[in-house]
Amino acid sequence: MNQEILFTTENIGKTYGVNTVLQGINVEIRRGEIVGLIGENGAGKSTLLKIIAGVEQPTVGTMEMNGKPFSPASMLDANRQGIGMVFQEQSLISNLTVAQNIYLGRERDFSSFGLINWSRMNARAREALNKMGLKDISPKARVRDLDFAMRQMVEITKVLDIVSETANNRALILLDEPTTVLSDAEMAVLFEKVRQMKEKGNSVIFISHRLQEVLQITDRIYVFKDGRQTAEVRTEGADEYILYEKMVGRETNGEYYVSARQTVPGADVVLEVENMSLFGSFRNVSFKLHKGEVLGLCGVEGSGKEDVCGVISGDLASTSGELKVRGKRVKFASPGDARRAGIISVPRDRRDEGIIGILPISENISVSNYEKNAAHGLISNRRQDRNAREWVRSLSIKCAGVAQRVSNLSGGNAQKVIFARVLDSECPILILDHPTRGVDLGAKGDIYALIRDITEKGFSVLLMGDTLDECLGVSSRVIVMKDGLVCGEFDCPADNKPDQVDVVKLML
Amino acid sequence: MQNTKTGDFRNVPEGESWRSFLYRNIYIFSAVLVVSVFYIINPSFLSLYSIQNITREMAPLLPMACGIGFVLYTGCIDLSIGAVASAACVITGLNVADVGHWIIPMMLAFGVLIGIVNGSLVSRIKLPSFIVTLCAQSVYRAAAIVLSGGGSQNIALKQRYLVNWMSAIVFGLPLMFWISLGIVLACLIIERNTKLGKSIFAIGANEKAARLAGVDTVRTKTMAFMLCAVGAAIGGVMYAYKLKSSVPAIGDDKFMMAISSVALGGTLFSGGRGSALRTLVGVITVISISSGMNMAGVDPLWNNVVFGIVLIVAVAINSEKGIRDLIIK
Amino acid sequence: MKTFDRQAMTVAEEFVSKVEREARSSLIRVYAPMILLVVMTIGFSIYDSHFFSMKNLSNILGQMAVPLTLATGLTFVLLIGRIDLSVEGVMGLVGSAIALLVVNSRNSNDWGIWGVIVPIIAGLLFGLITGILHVRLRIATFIITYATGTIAAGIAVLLYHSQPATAKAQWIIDASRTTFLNIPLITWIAVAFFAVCCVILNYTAFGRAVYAIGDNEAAARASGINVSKVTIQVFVLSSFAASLAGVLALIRLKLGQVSLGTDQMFPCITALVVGGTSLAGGKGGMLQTMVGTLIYMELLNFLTIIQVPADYKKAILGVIIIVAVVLTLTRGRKTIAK
Amino acid sequence: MKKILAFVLAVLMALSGCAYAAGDGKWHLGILIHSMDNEFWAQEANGGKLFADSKDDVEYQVLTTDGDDNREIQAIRDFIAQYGDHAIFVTDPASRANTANVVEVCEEAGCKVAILWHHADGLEPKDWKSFVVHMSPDDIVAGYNTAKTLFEKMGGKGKVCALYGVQGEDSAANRYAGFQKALAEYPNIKMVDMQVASWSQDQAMTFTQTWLSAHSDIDAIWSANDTMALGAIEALKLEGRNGKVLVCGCDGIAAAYEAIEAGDLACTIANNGYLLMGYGASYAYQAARGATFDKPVIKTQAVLVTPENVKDCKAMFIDGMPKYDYDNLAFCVLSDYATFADAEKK
Repeated sequence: MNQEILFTTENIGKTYGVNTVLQGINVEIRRGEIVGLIGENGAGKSTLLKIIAGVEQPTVGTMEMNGKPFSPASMLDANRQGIGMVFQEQSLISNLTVAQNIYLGRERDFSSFGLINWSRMNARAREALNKMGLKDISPKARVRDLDFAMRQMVEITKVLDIVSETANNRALILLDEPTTVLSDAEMAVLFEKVRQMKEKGNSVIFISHRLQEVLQITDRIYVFKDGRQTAEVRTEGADEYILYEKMVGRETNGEYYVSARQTVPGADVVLEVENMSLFGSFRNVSFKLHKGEVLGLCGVEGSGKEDVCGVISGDLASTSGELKVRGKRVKFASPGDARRAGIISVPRDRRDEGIIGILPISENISVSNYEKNAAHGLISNRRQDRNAREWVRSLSIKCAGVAQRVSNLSGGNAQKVIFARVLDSECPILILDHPTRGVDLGAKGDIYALIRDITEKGFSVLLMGDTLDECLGVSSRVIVMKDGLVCGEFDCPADNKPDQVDVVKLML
Repeated sequence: MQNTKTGDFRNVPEGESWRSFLYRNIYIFSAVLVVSVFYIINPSFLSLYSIQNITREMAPLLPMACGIGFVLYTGCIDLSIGAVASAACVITGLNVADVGHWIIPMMLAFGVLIGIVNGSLVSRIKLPSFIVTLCAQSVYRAAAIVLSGGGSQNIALKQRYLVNWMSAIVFGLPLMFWISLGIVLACLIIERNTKLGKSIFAIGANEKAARLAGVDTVRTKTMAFMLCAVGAAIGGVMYAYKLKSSVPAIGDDKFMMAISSVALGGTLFSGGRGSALRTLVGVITVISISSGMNMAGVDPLWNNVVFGIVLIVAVAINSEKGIRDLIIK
Repeated sequence: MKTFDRQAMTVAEEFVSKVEREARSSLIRVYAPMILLVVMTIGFSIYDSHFFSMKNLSNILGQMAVPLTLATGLTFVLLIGRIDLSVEGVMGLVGSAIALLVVNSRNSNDWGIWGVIVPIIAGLLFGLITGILHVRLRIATFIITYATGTIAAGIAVLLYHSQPATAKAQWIIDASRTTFLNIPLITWIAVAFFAVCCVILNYTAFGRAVYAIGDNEAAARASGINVSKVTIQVFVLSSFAASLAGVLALIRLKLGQVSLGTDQMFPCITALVVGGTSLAGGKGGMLQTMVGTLIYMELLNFLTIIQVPADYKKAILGVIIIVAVVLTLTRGRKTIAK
Repeated sequence: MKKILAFVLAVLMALSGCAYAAGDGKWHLGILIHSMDNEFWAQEANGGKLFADSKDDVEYQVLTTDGDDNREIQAIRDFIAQYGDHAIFVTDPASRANTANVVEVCEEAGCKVAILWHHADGLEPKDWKSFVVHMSPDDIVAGYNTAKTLFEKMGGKGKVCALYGVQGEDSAANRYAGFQKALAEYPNIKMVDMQVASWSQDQAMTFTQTWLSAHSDIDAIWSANDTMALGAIEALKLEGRNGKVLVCGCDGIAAAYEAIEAGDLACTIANNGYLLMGYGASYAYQAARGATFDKPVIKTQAVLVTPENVKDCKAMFIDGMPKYDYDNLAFCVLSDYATFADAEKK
C-alpha cells in the first residue's frame, strides 16, 4: 500500500440549527486505500460523505485533497477535483438510456456546435461499461428496463467515469451503502471492481451496515458514534464483535436474534396458500402460516418470494390458486382489502412505499387504523397523538415529538414508525419485507426483540430477511424458493438452526 | 423525555414559542395587509354595508374553493368546477319556482353524481385529472347552455320572493355567508376528524405508501372529487339564489378564482397539505382585492395588471414555511 | 419461431414471455396515437370526401401554425412537469404590440423589423420573470403563470387603450398570402420552429436535462444539472414560442388584440396529452406533439365539416378526447393518476 | 424578502388608488361596462366620461364586470358602500336576467340607475323609484337589420352561413334571433351552417376556411359582431374571394369601418356607445336631481353603416368623439333604426 496521503479532513463539523450532527472529524485517506465508515444510523456517516462530495457545506473545518485545500462548491466541482459519490438512493433517470445517464451533465464533451453526437457518446459508454465488466448492458438500453442491481452498477460506472476522467488514478470514490440492493453474486462483482480501482491507485470510502462486507473489503475502518469519530481500527485482525463493540459501546452476545425467546408456533393455521401462481413470477406455491409463527421466505432476488408476499398483501393479483385466512377463502383487490382481512405489510422500499414523509409521526402511525381513535365517526386528534406517543415510548422511537415530520427521522426510527403503524392496525398477520434494510445495528436489535414480543402475543409473521443469517435467526420455519417454485422447507427451532450452506445450496 | 440528537427541529409545533406560532400562521397576514391597505385608501371599505357586500360575495365562492381544496390535497386538479356551478345555477334558476326548495337536495345529488363520474375516471380508469376534468368541463358547460336556451333567464318577478331568504341579513351578515361558514366548518371537521379527510392527505403525500398501508385509494379519490363537485354545485345554487336567475356563464371564471383562493391560503398544489381555514383566508383576500379595486377607484385598464401583481406577492407571502425540501411544480 | 406449451413452460420462460408481452403492448401504446391519427384520417376521408380535399388539408395545415408553435413550446414545460398558463397573455401582448409598432391603422409608427423584435424580447422577458419567480419564490407554476399571463394581457390592453390596431405593413399582408406547396408560409415558419425544437430536445445537453428534471428532479440535481437554470430556460423557451405564435396569429388575423391568445392554451395541452406526453413530466417528445396537434386539428375540422350542432360540439369533442386518451394512455394496476 | 414584498404590495395598492372623501355633495357616477378590452365598451365608457366632464358636480368611475352577473352586482354594491345615495349608475348589464338585481340593489340604497341594452320582461321603470330609464338599440333589431341588408345585396337568394357569439350571452342570442327572423322573410335564402365562434377572430377565420372548402358555393356570411366578421374576411382574402362573398358585422369598431371602405364588409351597425352611455348617465343625473320622465323606455339611435355613409360615420365615431347636448334629453330618442343621414337631419 502506498503511504502517500490523498485526502484529509481537519476538524470538520456540521450543525443544522441547534442540532449538531457532526463534530471534530479528522480522517485521513491514503492513495490506494479502501476505508470503511461504520456507525449506527444518525451517527453522521452519510453527512460526512455528502460534505466531502460537495453536496453540503461543512459548518466548520477544512479539507485537503492532494495536499491542496479542497472546498467544493457543488458536486460537480468535487467531481472535477476527483471525488465522486454513489448515493444510497439511486439517482439515475429512468427514461434516459444508460449512456445518457452516464454522461448526464457532461454532454459538452460529445457535442459540436451544441449538438450531441450520440454514436460517439454510446461508443464511449460502451468502453466505460466494458471496463467495469458489464458487457451485457447496452448503452442504448433505457434505465427503466434494467433491474436494480444493474442500475447500481451503471451508477458506479457513471461515478467512476466522472472522476477517473480528471483524476488520473488519484480519485476518491465514496460508496454510501452500495450493497443494500445487491445479491451476493452482484456484490462479488462490485467488490472485484472496487479492488481493481484500488490497484490502480484510487481510494474508496465505503459505508455499509453489513459488518462482514466491511471486513471483507476494507483496509482500515473508522467508527462513528453520535456525530463523533470514536475509533480507528485496522481491518487486519479485527472481527465483527470488535467492531460491534466499538460501534454500540457494549459487548455483543449470542442473543443477537433473541433466539431464546423464539415462540413455538401454535397449531391453528391463520393463513393458507394453496397452489397459488402468478404468471411470470411463481407457480404452485403452497404453505401454511400458524399462529405465533415466524415463517421465513428465502431465495435470491427474482425467485418470486417478493411477489408471493405481494399477492398475499393485496398489492398484486394472482393468476390462479387460493388464499385462505383462518379457513375462509379470500380474494384481495387492494391492500385495503387485505388489511380488512387482517393482513398488513411493512414494505421494503421505506422511502417510496413506507413512510408518508411530509406527514407527522402521529398521522403515519394511525393511517392503517383511523377507527381506533374515533368515536361516533369522528377521530379525536388528541387521542391519536396520545396513541402515537405511546408507540413512540414503547418502541423507543427517537424523535422530537409526534408532530415531527417522518422524513426528518433517521432510517431506523422511520422503520420503527412503520412498525408502529402495522401494529396499530391490529392485523394479526404481518408481512415483513426486509424489515431491517438500511437500519442500524441498535435499531435492528430492537426490531428483532419486537418480533419476539408480538409473536408471543399471537401475531403471525411472514418474513423476508435482509440476509440469510437474519432469516434463519429470526424464523421458526423457512421456505426456500428458487425460480418461482418452492424447493425446500426447514424447521428452525431456537436451539437447532439449519446449516446455512444447506439452505444456500437449495437457493442457487 | 423524548429528545434526541437526530431530526430537524425547524417544524416542531409541540410546545412552540409564540414566534414559531406566528411563523406558521403568517398566511393570515396577507389578508390583513390587503384589507388594511384598502381601508387606508378608502375607509368605507370596512363600513357595515361594504362588509355585508364582501361577505355576500364570499358566500358562493367558499364552498367551491373548499371543495376544490380536497382535490388539490390529493395532488389532483378539477378544472370542471366552474362548469358544474354553471349547470347547477341554471338548473336551480329554471326550476326553483316549480320544485321549490327541494331543488337544493336535488342539486347536491347532482354534485355527487358528477363527482362520481369525474372521480371514477381518475381513480379507477387512471386518467390524468387535468384532462378528464378539462373535457368533462365542456360537457357540463354545454348542458348549462342548452338547458338555459343560450342566455340568462331570471326567475319570474312574481316568484322572486321565494329565493329572497337566502340574501336575508342575519346577525348583521347575509344568511348565505353563515351557511358557507358552516360549510367551511364541516370541511374542517372532514379534514381533521374523519377517516376520509386523513386518507385524502395521506394519498396526496405519498399515494403508494398510503395504498400499502391499507388506505382505499380508489374510493378516497372518488370521494375527494365528489366533495369538490358538491361544493361546486352548492356554489352554483347560491349564485342562482343570489342573482335570482339562471346564468349559464356564471362559472366561467370561478375556477380560477377558487384556485387562486386556495393558492392564496398557501396550500401547495403538490398535495398532502392544506386546510379549509387557509382557504377561508384566501377567499377573503381574493374578494377583498376585487372589491377593493372597485372601491379604490383603480382605472379598469389597470385591473389585470394590479390583480396579477397582488396575486404573486400575496401567494409568495403566504406560502407554507418549513417545506423548502419539497419540489414545487 | 417460439411456441410455448403453457404447461411445459418454466417460470423463467413465463417471465420472458411476460416481459415480451409487456414490451409489445407498451410499443402499441407508444404508437397508438399515430395509429389513431391514420385511422381517423382514413375514416374521415371515407365519411366525407371534402375532408381529404387538397384545399381542406391545406386549411388544416394553415390553422395548425399557431397551435403547433404553442404546443412545441409547451412540450418542454410539460416535460419538466410544469405548466404554463401565461402563453395566452404573452401571445396577446406580443401580437398587440407588433400591430402598434409596424405600419398600422392607429398611429404613424413604422419600426420595420424592430417592430417585431422588440415585442418578442418583451415576451421573452415575461418568460424570464415567470421562471425566476417560480424558482425563487417557489410558487406553483399553475398560479404564477396565471398571474404573469394576466399581467401580460393587462399590459396589452393598456398599450392599445381598448382600441386595437390593424397591422397594415406590406410584409405582413404578403406573408399572410404567401404559400409554398399549397401550404401557407406561417405553417412553414411553425414547422421550422418545430424542427429546431426537435434538435434542441434530442441533440443538446439542455434537452437531456429537460427529460432528467421531469423524470426525477432530485436525481437530476444530484447529477450536477442546474435545475433552476434549466427551468427558467424552459419558461423562456415557452414564452418565445408564445411570442412567435403571437406573430403568426397577427400575420393571420392582422388585428392586434388580447383575444389573439384567448382559448389557445387548453386545446394545446389536450393535444399534447392525446399525443402521449405525460402531464407528470419526463415522458413525451416532439413526435408526440406533432401527432397530437394533428389529431386535435383534424377532429375539430371534421366536426365542423359534418355540421355537428354548435351547442354540442365542444361537449362531443370532450367525450372523444377522453375516449382517445383511454385508448392511448399507458395504465396499469398500480399506476397513479394525478 | 417577504418584508420587501409586503412593502411592494402596500405601495402598489396605495399608488393604484387615491383617497376619496365621501359626502362632498357631488354626484358619483358609476359607469358599468363589460371590460376595457373591446372598442365598443371603451366607446361606452368614453360616452359616460364625456357626460361627467360636462358637469361640475359629477365625478365618475368606470367599473368593469367581464360580462359576469355576479361581479356587476358586487361592483354596484362596492360603489354604493362608498357614496351611499349620492351614487348614480349607468349600466350596460352583463345579462338581461341581471337587470332585476341591479334595480333591486339600487332601489334598496336609493340610488338612481339607467339601464342600457337589456330589458327583462315585466321589469318596467315606472314600477320602481330608482330605475330611471331603459335605453337600448335592440340587438334583435340589429341582427335583423344587418341580415336584411345582407340578403338584399344577395338579391334575395343564395346560401348563407352564420357566426354566433359566446354561448350563454344575451346579445349573441338576440342578434342571432334577429338573423333568423330575417331569414324567415327570405324563403330563397338557405342557411348552410351556423358555428359558435365566441366573438373570436381566430375561430371565425377557421370556420370560414372550413366552409369555403366544404361548401364552396356560399354567397354570404352573417356575423354577430365585427371581430368575427374580420376573421371571416381574412379567410376570404386568402381565397381571393373578399368582396365577392358578402360579410356583415355589428358594433362598429375601427377596423370594420376600414373593411367597409375597402369593400370587404357589406355593413355593420354603429351602436353609438357615446350617445347611449352619455344620455343614460344624463337621465340618471337628472333623475337624481329630482326630474321625472313620462317615457322611460327609449329606443336610441343606432346607425346602419354601409359603403354609402361610411366616411361620415368614421369621422364622427372613430376619428373624433361626437359632442352632444346632454341636457336635451329628447335628442337620443328614436323610434326605430334609421340611417346615419336620417339621424343627421334630426
